[in-house]
Amino acid sequence: MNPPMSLIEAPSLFSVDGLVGVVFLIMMAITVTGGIIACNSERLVRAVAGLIVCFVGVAGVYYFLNSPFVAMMQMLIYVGAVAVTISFAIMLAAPEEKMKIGTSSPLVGPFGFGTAALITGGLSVLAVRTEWPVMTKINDGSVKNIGIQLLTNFSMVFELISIVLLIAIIGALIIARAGRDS
Amino acid sequence: MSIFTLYNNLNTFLILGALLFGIGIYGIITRRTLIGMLIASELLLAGASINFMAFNRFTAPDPVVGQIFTLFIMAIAAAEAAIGLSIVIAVYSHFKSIDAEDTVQLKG
Amino acid sequence: MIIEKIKLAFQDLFPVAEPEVSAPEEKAEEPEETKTKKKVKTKKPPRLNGVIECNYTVHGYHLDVQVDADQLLDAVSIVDQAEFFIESITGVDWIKEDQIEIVYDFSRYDFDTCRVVIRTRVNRSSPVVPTITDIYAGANWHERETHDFFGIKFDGHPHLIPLLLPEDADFHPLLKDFKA
Amino acid sequence: MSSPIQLQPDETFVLNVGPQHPATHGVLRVKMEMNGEYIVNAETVIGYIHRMHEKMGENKTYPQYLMNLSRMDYLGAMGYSHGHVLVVEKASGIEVPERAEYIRAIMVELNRISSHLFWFGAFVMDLGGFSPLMYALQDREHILDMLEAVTGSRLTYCYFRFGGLYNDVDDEFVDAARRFIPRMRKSLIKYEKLVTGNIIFRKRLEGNALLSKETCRKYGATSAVARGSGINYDVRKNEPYSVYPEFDFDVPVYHEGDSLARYMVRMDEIEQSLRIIEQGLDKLPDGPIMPAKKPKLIKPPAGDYYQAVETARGNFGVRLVSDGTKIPYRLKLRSPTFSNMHLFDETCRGMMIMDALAFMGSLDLVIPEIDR
Amino acid sequence: MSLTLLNVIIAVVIAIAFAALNAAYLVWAERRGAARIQRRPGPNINGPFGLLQPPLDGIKLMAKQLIIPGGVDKILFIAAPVLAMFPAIMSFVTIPFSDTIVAKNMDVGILMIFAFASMGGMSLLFAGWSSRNKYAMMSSIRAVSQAVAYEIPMLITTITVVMIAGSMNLMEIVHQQSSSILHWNIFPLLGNSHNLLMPFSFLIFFVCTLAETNRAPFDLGEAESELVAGFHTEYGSMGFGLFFMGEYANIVIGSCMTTILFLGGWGCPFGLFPGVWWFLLKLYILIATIIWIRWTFPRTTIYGLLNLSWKILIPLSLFNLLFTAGLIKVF
Amino acid sequence: MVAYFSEIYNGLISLFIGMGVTFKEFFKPTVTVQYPYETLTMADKYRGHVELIENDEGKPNCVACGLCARACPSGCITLAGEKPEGAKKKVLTRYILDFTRCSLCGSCVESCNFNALEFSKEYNLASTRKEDFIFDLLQRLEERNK
Repeated sequence: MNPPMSLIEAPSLFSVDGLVGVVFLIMMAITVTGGIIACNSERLVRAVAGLIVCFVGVAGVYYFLNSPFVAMMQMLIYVGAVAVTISFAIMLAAPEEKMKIGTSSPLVGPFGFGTAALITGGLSVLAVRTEWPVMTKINDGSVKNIGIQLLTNFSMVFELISIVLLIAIIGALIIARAGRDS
Repeated sequence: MSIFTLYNNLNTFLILGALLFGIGIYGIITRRTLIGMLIASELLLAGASINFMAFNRFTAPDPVVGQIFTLFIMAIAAAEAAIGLSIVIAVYSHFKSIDAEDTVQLKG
Repeated sequence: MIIEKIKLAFQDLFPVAEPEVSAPEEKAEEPEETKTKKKVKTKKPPRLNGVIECNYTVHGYHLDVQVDADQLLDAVSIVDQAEFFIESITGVDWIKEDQIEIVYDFSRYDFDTCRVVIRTRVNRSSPVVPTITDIYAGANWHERETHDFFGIKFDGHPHLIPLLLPEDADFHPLLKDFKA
Repeated sequence: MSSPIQLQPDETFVLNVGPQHPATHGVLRVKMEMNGEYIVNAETVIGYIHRMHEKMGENKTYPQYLMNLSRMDYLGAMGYSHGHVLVVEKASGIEVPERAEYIRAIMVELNRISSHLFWFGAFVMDLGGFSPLMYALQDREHILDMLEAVTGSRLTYCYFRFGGLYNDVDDEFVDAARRFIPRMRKSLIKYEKLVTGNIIFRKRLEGNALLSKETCRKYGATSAVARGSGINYDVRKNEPYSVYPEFDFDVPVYHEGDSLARYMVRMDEIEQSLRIIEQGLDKLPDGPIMPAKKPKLIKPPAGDYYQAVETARGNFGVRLVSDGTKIPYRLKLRSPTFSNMHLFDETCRGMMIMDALAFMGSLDLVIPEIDR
Repeated sequence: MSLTLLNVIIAVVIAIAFAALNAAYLVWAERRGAARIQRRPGPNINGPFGLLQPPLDGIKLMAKQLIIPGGVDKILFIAAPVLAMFPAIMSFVTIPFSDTIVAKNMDVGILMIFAFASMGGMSLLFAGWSSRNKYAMMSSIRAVSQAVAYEIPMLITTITVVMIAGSMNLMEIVHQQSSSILHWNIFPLLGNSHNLLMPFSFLIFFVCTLAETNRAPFDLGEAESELVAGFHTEYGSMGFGLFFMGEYANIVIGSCMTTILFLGGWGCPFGLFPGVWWFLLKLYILIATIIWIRWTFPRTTIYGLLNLSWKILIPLSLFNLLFTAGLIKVF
Repeated sequence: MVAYFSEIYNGLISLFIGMGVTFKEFFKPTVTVQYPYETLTMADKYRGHVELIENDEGKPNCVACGLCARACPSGCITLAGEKPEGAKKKVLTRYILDFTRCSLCGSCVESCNFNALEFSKEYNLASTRKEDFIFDLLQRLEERNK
């Protein structure tokens, strides 16, 4: 699955493999750009747009990780549900004047950037330095296997997740209702 | 190692995950509105999911577990978004603001 | 019959002896073809307040009530209690007598037909009458329109801005001395 | 359906519906203060095509003013001319030959059908259905063709004269009108199937914009607006004029007071008008269409005259104040839609915008007629 | 993987061509059809039967100035029409038109279509929001709440079909019902389940397709008598053109899905000569029905629409799901 | 529960009935006139703008009495005539119809006692210039005679 680096020939840009690589690079770029837009744009709606772009990129990355199923679920859930919910909240709750981000103190920006850079750098160094053990696969990770595992080994978690979702929906309804009545 | 074969390398994904995580952290710190923070936290979750998927693809023996975990994270994220946004709306209709600092007084 | 009822109700508004004064005038108006030419020439005495029962087939209404501006609300209340609906409000500019007449038309949804015209006259120099929007909500636009066309101020009207004329109109086109 | 919600004044915004908006059918403007989809407050702004017909009346002789009346309401012009002609005839004591009266009634009813048909199409189009408009226009076209062949024009007829008519009808017209009646009845069945029975249509209109009798009275609403609220009022029956007492017809009244009731009243009125036309054609007497002594100069004696007629849009009244000259001293035109439209501001509060616009459609607005 | 990716790229090009051609000529078909229903001739001047009308309209739209009104959020304003067209085109990639004509046969084909369909709602949202127009804003909120409400019964119904077929692969689903009309999922008398309620499933799915594609009687987004033109009020030129084409591309996708899930895809009703022509025939009959419906019915209200979804479609589809599950367990 | 299902059922039926109506209409022939390509013949009594009637000699019947100009509500007729020496009647020298103000009421034709005016049957008058609608009827009469 993960052959040693030396064995892979560097493909040229115009070969099929090269094209695939380019697509992957584009996906990465989309992801990071989307993330940056999501965290830096002044208007919240643009932030949501950035989030969507980022999630489409992440879905593409998942596709490269051999799991189209998760990639599609990513789009379906994040783009179709989460992003729409957030947009709704923006429209319902935030008048436009208040959507600008402003930092309460000028130090917050650099501080945030520093912390983020530290964490990113640390994690990356850790990731690269560590020797990850590679084990042989016991199945191909197809949708069918996911289904079987979900209903056997992970059935408890599956049920719990269902309950969590149910409670979340009911809770959300109650909170939003309470807010309206006041 | 060519730049075109990056997708065959575990480290690429791990660094990408770390990047997203870092962006999310930055967003959470700098954003003042609750919705902005929520968006940033979604990025954090995405970064974590990418790590799960990457290990799932490159190292784990059973390539199903990581996917299932990612699915669970998505479910949690959706639930979180729903709850978070209903809180935002409730807060807004109470304080007429979703700025986190305007809402520090937690009395009824 | 509703006409008698209304007529009686209206007569309470006027001090005694009014009906007798109005009666001969009604007679003077009725002969149609023959006396018209003479009548235009002779100067009519100003009509006194009071109720006149008109010939419906000629004039198209049953009761013609002329009141003072300060009696207007009472008069309109009478028709309101008798379940009349408001047809229209308009004005007539009697420039020779230096007066503006405001005419209120009322009618009923009933088969017991009765059309009532309530008039009031005000001076051209200070045309102010009380509004009836509190009694008939639908008088709102009619009064605004009359304000547009005649410059009559409806005292107490909630929103007396030009309706049909431009927002900044300060002219009153239906006055006889209006020249475009 | 549209229940009022709790409103917070700082969350409203002003939506400017008109003067150019597809639902207002002309240059009507409604300033709506909205909370989301709900209307908090509405203010109707009219007067964009105000032409001061009343002042024109004070500057033209009686015959010259005739054609103004058909410009008031471009859909039901006949009825408005009828009112004007009647009041002047009443004032100056002109006798109208019987044949002319019958033809007038037939023409007014035909015109009423054509007006209702156009309203029907436009109303369903307001609700988002496109084809009924075209079907309605097809039927209306038959009426317009008939009227054109007699009167010489399609919309602004200017057909009535003091004492009679401009043109006599011929057998061709009578035949065409007779052929039209069964055709229209068939079409009514088609509309019933296509629109009236349609569940989407009914769901939208049932319970939409309830008008009480009291509201109608306070605003002076007439026509289908009043009749949809259970008020049995039709000038043709309550204060019969012309030859209407000769005809056997019903006044459709519905008691629900919602938009569907107003719709049903108008659709039933088409059927009643067909009945009147049928009887009119049967009874149509021979004879002249103008009085033997054609009135050359019209000078009504001084006085105050009023005549109300039932037009397609309701109770249209003309007040004529004459000073005995050949020019009216004052001519007041009481337009029915003016009163009907006035209802809108108060009634649409708390409604959703799409319900409010459906309600506006059900009022059968013709803006030139409001603005005069 | 690498070869398939190239296939995908080629397929995308074909899909764009197919989508654009369909969109253009569906506009023509809609105008002609509407005209026939209303007893008019419709566009018949340019070319035989007015067939040159769509390209000429396209040229006209492209020749127009691209107006970006002041005060709009430019990036989102420009991105929205692209976003309207993009998911529809992407969805074409996985649709099997016949045994052989398919760009990329994915195991999760259904999911892919729904994933991209969910992006369509975002396009309306952004278009309406960025226009800075109150009508557009109201329209976009309507359109999204509508999309959310109708995605649920649509997904539940799709799951019912997936349960019957036992696969999320569109090819596989068609193969399941390929033998004869009795195997079609609209009335699966033969095959995995013997579910008599499937015609209702079909109706629910079809209604949801109408709602998801913002077609009459559910075209609340662009309800022209209320909201002027809804979310694309401020769009002119090709921005409008893209929305317009996106709408028709979405119709094609919706009808393709209906054909595949319920009408046996490219299968012939009597089991012989299956082929791409059967697929296209069914597809265009469905599209014609959609056009026919649009020119027959008035528009619903927003609450009527949500009531229909939450009070009728969702309970019925849930019941149908459980019923089907029971049937599959029994047989 | 029964009401719930019967409502759905009746609703569906009503929708199908409606679709049946439009389906039938689909196969009926079109009824419209393709405007610029087809034109209609107008009814005999159609009131277009006015034209002068000529007598046997090709001269207008009009005696320039001016009744029509006085009857016109909008004042769109201006005419002039002169009395040549020795002639009994006046002769029309100028007849201008300002069609931009005309409301096609027909008062002019009605008021004419000399059978000098008639309605034209022209209905598709269109122009972008105002001057095109100020007709010189005498000139039009001459053009017709050519």
